[in-house]
Amino acid sequence: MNSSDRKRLLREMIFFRRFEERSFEAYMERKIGGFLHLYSGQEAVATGVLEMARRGHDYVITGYRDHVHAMKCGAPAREVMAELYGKVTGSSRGRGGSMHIFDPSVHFMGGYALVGQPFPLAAGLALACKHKGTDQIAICFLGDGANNQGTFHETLNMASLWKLPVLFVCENNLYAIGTRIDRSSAVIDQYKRATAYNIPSSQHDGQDIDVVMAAAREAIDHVRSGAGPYFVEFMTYRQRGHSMSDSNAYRSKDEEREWLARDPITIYSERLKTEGVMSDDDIAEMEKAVLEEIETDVVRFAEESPEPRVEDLNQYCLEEPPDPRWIGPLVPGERHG
Amino acid sequence: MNSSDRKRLLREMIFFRRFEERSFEAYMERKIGGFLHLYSGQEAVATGVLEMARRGHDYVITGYRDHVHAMKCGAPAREVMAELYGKVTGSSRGRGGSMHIFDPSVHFMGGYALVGQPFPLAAGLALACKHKGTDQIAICFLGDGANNQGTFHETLNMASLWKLPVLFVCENNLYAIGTRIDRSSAVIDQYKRATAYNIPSSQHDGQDIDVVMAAAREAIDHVRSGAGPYFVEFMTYRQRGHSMSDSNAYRSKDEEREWLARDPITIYSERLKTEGVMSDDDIAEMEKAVLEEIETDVVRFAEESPEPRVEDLNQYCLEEPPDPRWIGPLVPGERHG
Amino acid sequence: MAEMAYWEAIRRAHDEELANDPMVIAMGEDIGVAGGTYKATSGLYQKYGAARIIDTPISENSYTGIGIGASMAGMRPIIEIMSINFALLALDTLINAAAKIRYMSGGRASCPIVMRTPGGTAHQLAAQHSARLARMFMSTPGLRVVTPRNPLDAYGMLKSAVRCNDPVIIIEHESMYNMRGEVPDNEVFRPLEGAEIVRAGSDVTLIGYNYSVHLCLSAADKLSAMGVSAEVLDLRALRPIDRDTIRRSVEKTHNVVIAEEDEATVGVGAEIISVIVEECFFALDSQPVRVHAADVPVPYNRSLEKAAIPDVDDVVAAALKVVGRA
Amino acid sequence: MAEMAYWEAIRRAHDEELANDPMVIAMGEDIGVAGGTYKATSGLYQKYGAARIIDTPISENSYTGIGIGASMAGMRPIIEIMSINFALLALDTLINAAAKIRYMSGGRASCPIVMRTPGGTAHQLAAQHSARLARMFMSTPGLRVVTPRNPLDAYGMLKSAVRCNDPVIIIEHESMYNMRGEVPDNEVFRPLEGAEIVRAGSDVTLIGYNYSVHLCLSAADKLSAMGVSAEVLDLRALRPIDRDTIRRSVEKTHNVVIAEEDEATVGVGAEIISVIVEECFFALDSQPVRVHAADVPVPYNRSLEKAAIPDVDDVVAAALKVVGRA
Ligand SMILES: Cc1ncc(C[n+]2csc(CCOP(=O)(O)OP(=O)(O)O)c2C)c(N)n1
Ligand SMILES: Cc1ncc(C[n+]2csc(CCOP(=O)(O)OP(=O)(O)O)c2C)c(N)n1
Ligand SMILES: [Mg+2]
Ligand SMILES: [Mg+2]
Repeated sequence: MNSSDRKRLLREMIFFRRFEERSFEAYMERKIGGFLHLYSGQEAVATGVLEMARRGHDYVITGYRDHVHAMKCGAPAREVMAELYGKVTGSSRGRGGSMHIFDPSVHFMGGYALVGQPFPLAAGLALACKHKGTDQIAICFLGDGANNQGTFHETLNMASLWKLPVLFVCENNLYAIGTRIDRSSAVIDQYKRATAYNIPSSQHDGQDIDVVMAAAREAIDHVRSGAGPYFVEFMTYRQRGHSMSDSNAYRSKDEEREWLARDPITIYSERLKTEGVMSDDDIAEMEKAVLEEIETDVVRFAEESPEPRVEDLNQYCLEEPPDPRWIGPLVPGERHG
Repeated sequence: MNSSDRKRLLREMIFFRRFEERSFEAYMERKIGGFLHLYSGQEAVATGVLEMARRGHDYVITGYRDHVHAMKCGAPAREVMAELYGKVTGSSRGRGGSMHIFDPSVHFMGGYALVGQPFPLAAGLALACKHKGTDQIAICFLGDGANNQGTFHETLNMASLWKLPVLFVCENNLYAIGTRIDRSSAVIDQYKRATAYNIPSSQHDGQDIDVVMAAAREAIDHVRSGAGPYFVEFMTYRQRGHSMSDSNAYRSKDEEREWLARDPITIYSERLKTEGVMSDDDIAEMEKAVLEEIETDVVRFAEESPEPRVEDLNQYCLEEPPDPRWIGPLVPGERHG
Repeated sequence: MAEMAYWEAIRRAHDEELANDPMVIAMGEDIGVAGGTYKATSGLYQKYGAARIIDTPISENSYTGIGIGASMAGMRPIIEIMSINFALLALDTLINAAAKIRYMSGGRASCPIVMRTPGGTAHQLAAQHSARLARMFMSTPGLRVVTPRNPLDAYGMLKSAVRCNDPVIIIEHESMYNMRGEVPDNEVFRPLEGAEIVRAGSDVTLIGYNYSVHLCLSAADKLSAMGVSAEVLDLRALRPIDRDTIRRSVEKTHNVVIAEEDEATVGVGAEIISVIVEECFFALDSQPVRVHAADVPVPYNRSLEKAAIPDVDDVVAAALKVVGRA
Repeated sequence: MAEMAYWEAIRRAHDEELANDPMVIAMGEDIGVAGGTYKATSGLYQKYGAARIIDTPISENSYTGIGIGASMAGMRPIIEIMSINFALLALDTLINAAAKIRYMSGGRASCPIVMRTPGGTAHQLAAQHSARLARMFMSTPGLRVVTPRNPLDAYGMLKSAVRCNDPVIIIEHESMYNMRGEVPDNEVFRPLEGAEIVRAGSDVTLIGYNYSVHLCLSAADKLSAMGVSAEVLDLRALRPIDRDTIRRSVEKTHNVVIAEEDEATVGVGAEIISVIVEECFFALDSQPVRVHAADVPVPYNRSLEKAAIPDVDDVVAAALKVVGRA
């Protein structure tokens, strides 16, 4: 990877971090409602994995902690922020909010609030890829806690049985809300669970984007080659609470400090500095530019965009207008077609 | 095991086979309705495993193919047959039928029609045993197909995590209705799936009751010792169709013949003959006595028993009479307790 | 115009839609090699192969979810759930996902799946195999729900459902697969909305759906012999409900009986009564009556089972009551 | 007599029942170490330990099933599902198992579980976190369903539910946990059946349950200022419905409004209208009106969300309409 790409990657991670932190502020100002699950601390995973995928070609799906995945797929940051603001210009036209960012135009197929629900949806996307005979794959990002849901088992079995081109990415941040992984999973290493389905799997550091990219490269190559699914686990940590109201009381300060020391942005900027790709000044400059972009482009767009019209409440429930060929009306005594 | 016990075991298996075959006849005569899933060919599994359990002490639960499990737990055969006839003297008072035999008086906690549903119920029974601090265990019998249900995964994880005293017995008869195991499970050997939960497991011949008993002995000892769950798989084969209307067209005649040659009753009677425990005449005698008992005791009881009264249709929906302390009525302005 | 069984009509619709569009697939337990519990897909595995007629493991929530995911990427899956009782396992993907994805994505994604499943009480299948859960789907915005009463609708509605861009739930009935009826030889689509007056009458409107339409039709025959002219209305679609056709019929007959094989509580009949109250309360000469199953799990015993579900005489009695003849 | 929050009342009921009977346990996601999303079990893990306050993995169907199995062997599990939306994952064990086991065993087995879960729309949680599925439980024979409107019922009904030998579903509301109310200092049980007239009136009956009772009470205040005397009826139990209390109130006021936060279709209001039609059709002076949510998945945007669910003014408008003042 050349140095301009590496700079871009660092900038992306910084951008994603600032985006999340800025949405935290907007939440505090009550400009954002509902639940808000931030990705701060885990940036290397989505950024690294999706750097290795084909943008707008492969399908991507995840849970409610979805802003960064959507943006890395190519969803415009301003539209994601507008969605958090509930604006009609938002990724989901203000209907979905933080947990339900959608941008099918770049094949980001949504954030879902039901833990474990994306597993089968991802396999279904992969089924479609396989059926069409393209070289597309589907990538499913989910947390460690999601692996305890029945859909994990059911889906991995079918994905393996049918050799579906799907990559399961487990973002193991050690907690499902306040429940530590050893209190919810009989096996701590999540990648080991995949062996029960004959799915190759591996575990890696999720804080070092170079490690992530190397692992993702291999995993994606395997899946794209037609050899069936792959399960890759990245060890990571969320720096904030689960959602906004979470005090993190269930985690020790020591643990938090340890992981903070392994911040993916710090790790990567240190590396770029060591390698002479960037200087401290370059990075400060970059941070400033990111902040600027977020304020003047992203937040401003969200702030200034209009709300959906209340008259449009019923829009998007079913297809509109209904196609008379299939929907009706029923003409007495007459048959369609 | 002494020879009188061994004779008894053979008699039990013959009895169970005759019971099933006789209920088939009664079904043809339209005296039994609904679905009827026969256990013919698999007798060594339930008979052998439950011979090693403590009757009326350990809890037992299974799916819809449940007659033999109930009887081996101690449910009177005549009550099981009466249930198939829908009589009020039946195990479930005529309300449940073939798929829902219940006899909690001997800790047989039911047959269930939803594939996979007994997994968590069994773990719950085990949770109760553990909670009460007794040395009871729970035993869950299910088919190979059931292992693809999400409850398998969810339950085995919790059972292992909480070290519940539950024995999972997989009766692998190679088919889920018409779907052969290699077309529904990414891993053919079902016992391997248990390793994903850190649950010890093993696979054995399910046609030889001596093998079944030896394996069950070990498995039950493990579970009763407090070491947590165990998963044991027995390879077996159903000799009849899945239920009554099944033509078995999806199985090859060769396969059927091979397995018929390994009939558990034949295997065991040959062994008892070779060892001189029984002669051909003894066995013929035994078979005659069994037929006699089934006709004069079991079937007769079922035939002669009364139907439930239609006026009692609403009975058993909720507890009757309702306890006024918790249910009400609500006395305006007054508080209970 | 050929006479065929309900299951044959479903099979023909599958066949034609599979032939028409390579994105159409069918998925479900035992639908392939074994041909389907009710033969609705028999022979199609041989014709279209394992990639399009997919035998699934016993994993209702996830194979339904896989169908939904595939539909989001352009496929047209027809998902069979062998019995509506098992559909409870798949409600998360059906209700939390399929029904909501179009809305919560602001119209940017959609899930054009079809889920077919038989509900209903049939020959002593007992509590865990006799559910009639139409009400649960009917109450869910984002879904379409239809209940074909005969081979023509079974065929033509399935074909429309496959083409429609919304998720469609088709509720069949275990006791109807062998029912015969006419289906035109040429390709026909039947609409996914609209109630149908299947027999005109003037004294009372008998409202049914799926199997209970046949109870209403038989009751209408009996009533006719007693000098009562019954109009029979087949709801056809449970979601959305055709309020106009109901209103027009009630404004004509002024008396209503709703027949459902389901328990009454929070059921289809309750909604229809509310619709009538909302649409034409003052057109009613008598209080609408629900004919329905007993409010208990379905018992195994034959006589109890019979007592638990409504029959033609119950519909007749209710009709006589509303017209003041009881 | 202490004033306490709804969540504190639930916590106290847990505490007393756990202390009273060693067979009582609580299970759910994050209820132990973390104290519960709505604090309803806070401090109990410390007091009763991990064997009785059980933090479960995210496995709704099976941990519910484990509770059901345990109850068949004498335990009294209080199962929390963090949001009613997730309960769709557990409907198989709740509806196919818990609700049917007593019946299909001919009364030989029973499942005395309590399942608590909050439904309702609250501050922009969007489509997958705003379900109000009371109707699905209410329609299931073999269950009891209650919906406490205040801390007293939240406390006293949970205690009764733990003692009752039937499976009981308690539907709470995300927006009610901080609502305060009086609860006596001494131990109290509140019945699991019976509607309650919470405000007497003569012109119109406003019927609510859970959160919507409060809409009705506020509406009654406003109506009173407008010279309309509204009676407010809290259904309290959705299954079984207290038909007598409803009938008596309607026979007194002759006009009815049913307020539900849920979508109307096949909902609680539909059933109540049908009950009224069945019990006292000719006592009605006007057509009963349902005040209800829009028939769409719940949108995220604040104004859309507000528009999607009913408020006090909607209840007032409906009441004015039925009394002929609109
Ligand atoms: C089916 C379901 N059950 C429970 C919840 C509540 N819940 C939301 S997030 C969460 C924890 C998920 O943990 P994990 O999968 O590790 O993801 P993380 O939040 O750590 O990224 C839970 C229990 C839910 N949203 N859906
Ligand atoms: C949840 C659910 N899905 C599907 C079915 C239909 N069904 C009944 S038995 C069966 C096959 C089960 O196979 P297995 O577990 O191997 O048991 P076996 O019949 O071989 O003893 C299926 C699919 C069901 N009863 N419940
Ligand atoms: Mg996590
Ligand atoms: Mg099998």
